[in-house]
Amino acid sequence: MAASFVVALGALLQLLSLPAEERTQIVAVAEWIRAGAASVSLDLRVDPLSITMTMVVTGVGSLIHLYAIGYMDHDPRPSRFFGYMNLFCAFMLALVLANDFLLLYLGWEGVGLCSYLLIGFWSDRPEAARAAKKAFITTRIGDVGLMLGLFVMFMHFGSFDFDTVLGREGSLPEIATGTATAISLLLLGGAVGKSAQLPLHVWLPDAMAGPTPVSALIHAATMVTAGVYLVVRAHVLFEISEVALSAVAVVGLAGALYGGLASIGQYDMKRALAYSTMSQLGFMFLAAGLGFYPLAISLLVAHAFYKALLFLTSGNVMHGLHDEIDVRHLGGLRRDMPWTAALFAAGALSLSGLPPFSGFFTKDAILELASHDGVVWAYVLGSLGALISAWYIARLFFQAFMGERRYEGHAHEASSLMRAPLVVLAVGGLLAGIVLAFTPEGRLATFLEPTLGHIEEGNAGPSTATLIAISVVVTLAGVGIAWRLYRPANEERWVSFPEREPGMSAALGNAFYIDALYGWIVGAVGLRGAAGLARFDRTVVDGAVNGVGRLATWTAGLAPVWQSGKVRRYALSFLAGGAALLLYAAVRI
Amino acid sequence: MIDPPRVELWAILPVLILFAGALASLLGAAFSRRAEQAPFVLFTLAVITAAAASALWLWDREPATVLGGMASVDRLAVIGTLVLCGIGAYGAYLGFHYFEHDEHRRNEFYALLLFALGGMALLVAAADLIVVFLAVEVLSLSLYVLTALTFRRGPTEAAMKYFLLGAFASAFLLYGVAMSYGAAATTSIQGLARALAGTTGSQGLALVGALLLVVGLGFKVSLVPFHMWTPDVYQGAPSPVTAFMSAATKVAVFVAMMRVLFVAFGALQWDLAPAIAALAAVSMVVGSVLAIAQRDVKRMLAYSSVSQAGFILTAFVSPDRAGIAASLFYLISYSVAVVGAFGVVMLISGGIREQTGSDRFRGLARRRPVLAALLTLFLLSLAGIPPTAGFAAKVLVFGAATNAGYWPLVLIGALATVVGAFFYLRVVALMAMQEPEGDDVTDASPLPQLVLAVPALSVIVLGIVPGVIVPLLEEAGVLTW
Amino acid sequence: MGDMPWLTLVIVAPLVGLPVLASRRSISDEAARWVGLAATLVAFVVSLGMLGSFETGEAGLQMVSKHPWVESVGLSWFVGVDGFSIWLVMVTTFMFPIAIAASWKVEHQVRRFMAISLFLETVIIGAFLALDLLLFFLFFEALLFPMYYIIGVWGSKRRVYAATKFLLYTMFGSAFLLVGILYLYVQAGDQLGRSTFDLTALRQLQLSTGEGRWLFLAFFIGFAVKVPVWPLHTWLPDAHTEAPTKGSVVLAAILLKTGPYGMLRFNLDLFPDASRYFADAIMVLAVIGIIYGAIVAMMQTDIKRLIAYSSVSHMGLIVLGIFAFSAESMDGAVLQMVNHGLSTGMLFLVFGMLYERTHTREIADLGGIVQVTPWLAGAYVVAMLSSIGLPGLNNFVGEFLVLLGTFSVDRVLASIAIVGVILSAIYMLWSYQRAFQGPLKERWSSLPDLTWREGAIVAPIVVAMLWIGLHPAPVLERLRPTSEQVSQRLMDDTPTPDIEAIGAGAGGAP
Amino acid sequence: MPLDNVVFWVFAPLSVATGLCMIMVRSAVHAALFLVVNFFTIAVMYLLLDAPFLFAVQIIVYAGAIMVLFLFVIMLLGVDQASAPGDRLVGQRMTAVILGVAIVAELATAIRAGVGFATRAPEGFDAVNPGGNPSALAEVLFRDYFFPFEVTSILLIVAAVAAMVLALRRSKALTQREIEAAR
Amino acid sequence: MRTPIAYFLLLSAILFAIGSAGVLVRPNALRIFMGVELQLNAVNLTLVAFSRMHLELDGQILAFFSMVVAAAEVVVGLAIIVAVFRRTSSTDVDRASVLRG
Repeated sequence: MAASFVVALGALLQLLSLPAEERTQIVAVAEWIRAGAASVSLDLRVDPLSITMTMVVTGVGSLIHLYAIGYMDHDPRPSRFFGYMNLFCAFMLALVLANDFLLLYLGWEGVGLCSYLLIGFWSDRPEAARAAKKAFITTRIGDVGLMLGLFVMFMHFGSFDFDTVLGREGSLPEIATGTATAISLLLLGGAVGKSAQLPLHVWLPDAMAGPTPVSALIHAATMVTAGVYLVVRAHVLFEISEVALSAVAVVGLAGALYGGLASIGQYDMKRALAYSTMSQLGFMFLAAGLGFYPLAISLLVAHAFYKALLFLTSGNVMHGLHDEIDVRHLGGLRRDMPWTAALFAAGALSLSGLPPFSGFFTKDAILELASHDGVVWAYVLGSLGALISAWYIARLFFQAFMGERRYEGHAHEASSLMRAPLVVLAVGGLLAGIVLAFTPEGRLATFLEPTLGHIEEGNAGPSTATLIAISVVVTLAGVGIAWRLYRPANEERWVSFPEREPGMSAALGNAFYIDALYGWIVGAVGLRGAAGLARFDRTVVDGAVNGVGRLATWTAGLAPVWQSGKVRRYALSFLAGGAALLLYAAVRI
Repeated sequence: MIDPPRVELWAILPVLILFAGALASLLGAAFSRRAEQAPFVLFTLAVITAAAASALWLWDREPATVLGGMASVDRLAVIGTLVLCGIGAYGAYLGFHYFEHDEHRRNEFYALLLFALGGMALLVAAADLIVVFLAVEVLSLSLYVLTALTFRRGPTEAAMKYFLLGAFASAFLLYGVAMSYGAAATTSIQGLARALAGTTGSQGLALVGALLLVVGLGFKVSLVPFHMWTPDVYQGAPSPVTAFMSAATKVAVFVAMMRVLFVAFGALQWDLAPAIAALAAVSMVVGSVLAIAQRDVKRMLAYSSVSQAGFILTAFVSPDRAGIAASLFYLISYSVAVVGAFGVVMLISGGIREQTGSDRFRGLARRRPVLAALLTLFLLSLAGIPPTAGFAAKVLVFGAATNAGYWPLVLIGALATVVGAFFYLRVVALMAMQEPEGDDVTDASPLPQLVLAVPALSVIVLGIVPGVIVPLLEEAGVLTW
Repeated sequence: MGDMPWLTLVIVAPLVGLPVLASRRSISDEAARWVGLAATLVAFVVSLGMLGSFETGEAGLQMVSKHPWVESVGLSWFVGVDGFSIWLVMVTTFMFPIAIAASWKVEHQVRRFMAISLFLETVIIGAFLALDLLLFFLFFEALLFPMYYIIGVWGSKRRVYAATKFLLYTMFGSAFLLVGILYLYVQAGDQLGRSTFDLTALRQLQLSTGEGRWLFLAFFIGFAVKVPVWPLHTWLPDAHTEAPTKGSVVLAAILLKTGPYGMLRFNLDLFPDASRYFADAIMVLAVIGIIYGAIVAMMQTDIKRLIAYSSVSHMGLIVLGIFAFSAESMDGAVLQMVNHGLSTGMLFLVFGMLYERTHTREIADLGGIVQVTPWLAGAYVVAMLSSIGLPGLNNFVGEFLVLLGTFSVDRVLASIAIVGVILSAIYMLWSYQRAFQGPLKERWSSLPDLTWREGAIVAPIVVAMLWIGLHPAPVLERLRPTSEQVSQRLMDDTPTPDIEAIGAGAGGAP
Repeated sequence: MPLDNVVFWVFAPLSVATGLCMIMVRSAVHAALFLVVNFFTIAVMYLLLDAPFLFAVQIIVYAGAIMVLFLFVIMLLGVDQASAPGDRLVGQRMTAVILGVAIVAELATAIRAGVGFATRAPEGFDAVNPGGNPSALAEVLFRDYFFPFEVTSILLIVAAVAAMVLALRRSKALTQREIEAAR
Repeated sequence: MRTPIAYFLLLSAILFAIGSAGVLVRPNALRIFMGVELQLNAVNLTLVAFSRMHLELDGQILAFFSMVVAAAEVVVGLAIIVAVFRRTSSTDVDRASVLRG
């Protein structure tokens, strides 16, 4: 893993050494499928976008691997675990490095498989097995959309190749808006499934049944961002049809708000983080939907850092407290686990978007640009989302680490082996924003320009300064609310919140029952129908077949009636036959 | 004063040999006091061999009618005779095995068998309706007695039913002869052909006559609805007799039907074909379906022989050499299979003990692998599953019928084959897929198994290379003198 | 090489074992097993030779050898191979040794078992290679009885019922087939002056529209039962469930393929117009089969039944690909025949191994066994993933091509059919979750994992799966010319805009 | 009205009547006697049809030999009375009557088409009977039909053998009780 | 002679039908057999009538043969019936139904 990171680093440096114009390299590997008119090659594509993703995958991946070595120390089958992890990274790289939608699809399904295997890694836990199945099937639904998108694409272009479909730099592919809309909406379907956006998000919270490093790597840092990557990669098509683009934005915004609210209602730390991931991804989609692709990517990068960090710290908590993860049974952890507390705080700060941490330079930058472009609704709702984000992350910190301890025994601090990568992540999370935003050469936006084009800022709405101020206020407001509600002082109030407000807490806790609704549909409608069909198959279709057999046997059973052994009956039938033949003769004459 | 007619006795040498042999063994039976019957069977086999040899000797003769147009010398007759001799030989051998466990001497069996065989040999050579009638009577009377031969209750009852209905049928047969005579003022097959081809002769009477003949002969080959004696008689008769008559009667009578329908009434082909097709269809379906319910294997085979008759008749809708060759091939493969099948059944059912209930066959593959394999093979051939002779035969007759434009009939036949497969393979399933139970009465002496291996082998050979005999049959299919 | 009669050799190769098995009754069971294995391996080697002398890029029939057999009837030993049949033969010869090795545990009547298996292989290969209709029909019918016997003798409880049902149902279908063949035979006699069953000759017949359609239906019913096309499928679950492991493997992997193969070889070739006329209806049936099979599979409590219904679904996909007529879909269909053989065959294999240990087929009885038998479960997972069409494994390539090709012809049907991809994931994963995952039942706590022998049996299939999944080129490039030719023949006089789009796309592709 | 017509119209109804009585009376003996009468009437028909030889044979063989044989067996077995009154097979009689009528009708159609109801036999039948009917028959029989004639000899042998095998069974003879039971 | 041939043929047809009815209606084997005899006689009548119509003797010869056959059949038939009577002491064919189905 680390090796792949080094390689990727080398590739990056080499790429940086090149002038911007020709920063797209295609490495032909082999031909995969060739049938009829279809021809699919296994070429790899190295360009700023893919290399950025590669950096994230390999970099964060390596750190999480390091962490996992410590985390999985007393698992019976570590080899299997790391095998899956590496397999995952391989598929993920295939996904981001593909120069061809079908190869991308290969990686796409591959990472899905690995997430299935890793979620269900502790297969003896029924909920883990169920969650794994749910994740695979739900994402599969999105994948079908993606596949259909590929079909349409192929029918129009006769190829899956990026250069053909997306056009080489600058040149736009010639394609009707309608077709483009169809393709991009179908692709969006895939992206929604993979990135757990509405309405296909239900698998992500359950997926937390897997080992925490998995949650960190797959369900926070990398795999779930594949959807964003897809949209950004195919932005050319999306731009051709505004419908698709705005659809992306709407989905993103909805996801951001919904995820945030749902996150507030969770007592399970990891579930809360999962919903927060969903909402962060929502911001990325929003960015992409508004056309700020570089921002989407930079948020992706930053998020990879701090969300991985947050997951891993919660992993520390689980590790230290024998998988206790319900905040109602935590509290005051900062004494037993100072490191973890600090690291979590760092992650929270980055996420909440207080300057000068990365969340600010990425997430709030999106809102800022939105307002500049005069997309007011996006700005307002987005700011609301930002507020909620600050709220829930602060909540987690207060509930888990502040106040009195609500757990028995001693929570031992994580080993240094597990801490080291976290420190790196923390630093990354905190500073990524500045680095990516300001260092002249490393400025991600410019680096990505060859692939994603330049963003020309509008100048509508209030000035940047005011916007910054507003965003800071909003964030602080969020934190304030959290402090107001969850400060150690009124601990019993929020612990007893469910008793006082059962409806609301249940609604939040169950994320507004969407999952339950699906469950009802699958169970009541789907399974009933299927059972009915199975019965139909047994009774009607097969029944008809056996019926024929029974009919024949029954007829044969009549033999004794006719073949009564009475010779005169025989003579009777004989005579009847003769009479019949003579009748034929008489008629025929 | 009567001028002496030309008497070409060489032309019916096989028949004469058989009748002579019959009389001889009759005298032997009358005068020998010793119960042991080996000499009889050997003598019978010798006679049959001689008859077959003489038939072969007639192969290259110029086709002609002899004895005042009463008998014919042609390859159809020769082939018919040869097949009959083969069947007869097996019948004799099986009878030998069957009766050696009987307390009484049954030496008349051989004489009667030879009489029946002679009548059949005469039937395949008959060139005049009156000879057809007489030959049928000869073989019928012999068979009535053979059926009753063991004088247990079943056999005698079977014999009585067979006789009463047989007499009933022969009345129809005779009426058919009379009508044909009325139509053409002659009963010679050639004469009828000429008269009906020309303007002389009444088509109406001829049609009635032909159909009445079909009724009479159809009774002998047990076509539905004239088949109803078949199950009772096949079940009641001693197994060797059943084996013999189920095969030989069909061969002889069907050959005679070829002459009658294709030559004598060839001119009425287009009137007759629909009736024949109807009979064939009904026979195939009814025979197959009713066989499903049978629990007694001999009875099941009896019903199956009903449906088999239908299959053979299927080829009769196309009156050309292909059709004749097809039905001949079918007759041969059927005879081989059915003789073998009844032979095995006889051994399994303990010979004269006649325990033919299907329980006897349970798990036989475990107890008697060789016999089970043999029976399986014969049943597969009867069911028409490749690579056995039955498959080739079915393809041939169906091809002939399709050629005559009767593909719906072929479809019915093919579907009847499916039903057939059901009850044939149920026996296979009993033998191979069930656990043995009850006591085993099988006659396991090795010699009969060896003898029955011959038909088994020919079932396979005919199935894989039907080409070895089909050309001969087609040569025999030329029915003009 | 070319002048060797490879095809005849392949057909007779398995029979080399028969004399040995038949000869001395004293041959021990163990020896009989080895003889069977050796004979099938011989067949495999010979088929490799055939593959070696196969002209890639050649569309038409190859290595044709024709010898009159029964002149008077017009039957001839007329065999040949093309891009379609070669792979079916390969998968046959590939799967048979595996199946034999997998049935090492068969205890009673081993000699008979082996002998029948060898005979079965011969007739199946023959069916794939025969170009004389009667010869084909002979093989097609001849494979019924051995299968019947295998199911009925070595099967499980309701084996006789299942065997009989299988036999009667398929014979019912071939009844129509026989009538159709004979009708053509007679037509040949009238039109060409010589009665023959020669496929290449029969192609030239001038059939009226009505004739063509009726004949097409006769042939189609004959093959549809074998496929099985919905709603003629109900014999399949019973047969699969009751059959012994080897029986299921052979049935699923190979026997079913004679159906779609027959459609490709005979229906499309002999009655192109009728094929076009019926294509839509049949595609609808196929799609119904895909969805229906998948949904019913979901509800099965018996794993073998579940796999059987999944076969119904997959075979529907194959039929869909065949009757979509586009080159891609046909490539996909044929490839899918091979794939389905591998993946479903392996599913039955692995489950058979499990069954040898647990003697239960009920999902509810199992549970959690992945913990005690990780390798067995892993093998099952591989087969399962391949069967639900995961990219990188064989099935994906076939499925994708079929759906792609179909989509270019009929978007709606393809879009419905693609739902099957989701459903297959549902029933497979669900059953896996219930049978293998979750808490371990203590009655299984001492379940042995895969032995080396079993591993060795499974390994080659996995290799083949990965090979086809990642580098299908060798298969496809031998397939493509044939499928393109057939597709051309069927499409040329019904050009639809979609096809032109594809053509243009192909032209524009880099 | 010519004589032969008179004779025909006297004997044809008589023949039909006796036939019907034959199947209707309950006693087997009476049935046999009716049958004898019926055979006589048929013999008369032969006479009308210029077949004096067959007239004789009919009376001697049928009415004489065969029917006596029948009566003998009936007496021997003592099965005169029909074992049970009425018919135990449902619908048997009705069907039989229907079928009989149907057959007559069908044959009538055939005869009408084939011969015509009005056509009379051509004259000059004596021409084919040189030296009287019997010798003419003899000539035809022994010239054209000598082979069937020989076959009939075989047939009679078979019949004799059959009777021998069936009747001369060395199985126990009938006991008095059985005969009583039969009565 | 003045009587149309067809009358004789019709008469024989009627007798034939009566004969076959006689086979059907009586359970006594002997009377069944009598019915058959009647049928044969009817056929003979047809033969003779046709021979008269065709002005040739073959028909009468055929009738002669049929009488011989009838005689032979009677011998065998009565023997069989007696044999059955020995087993079942009855000539009632309806009782003789061991073999059925």
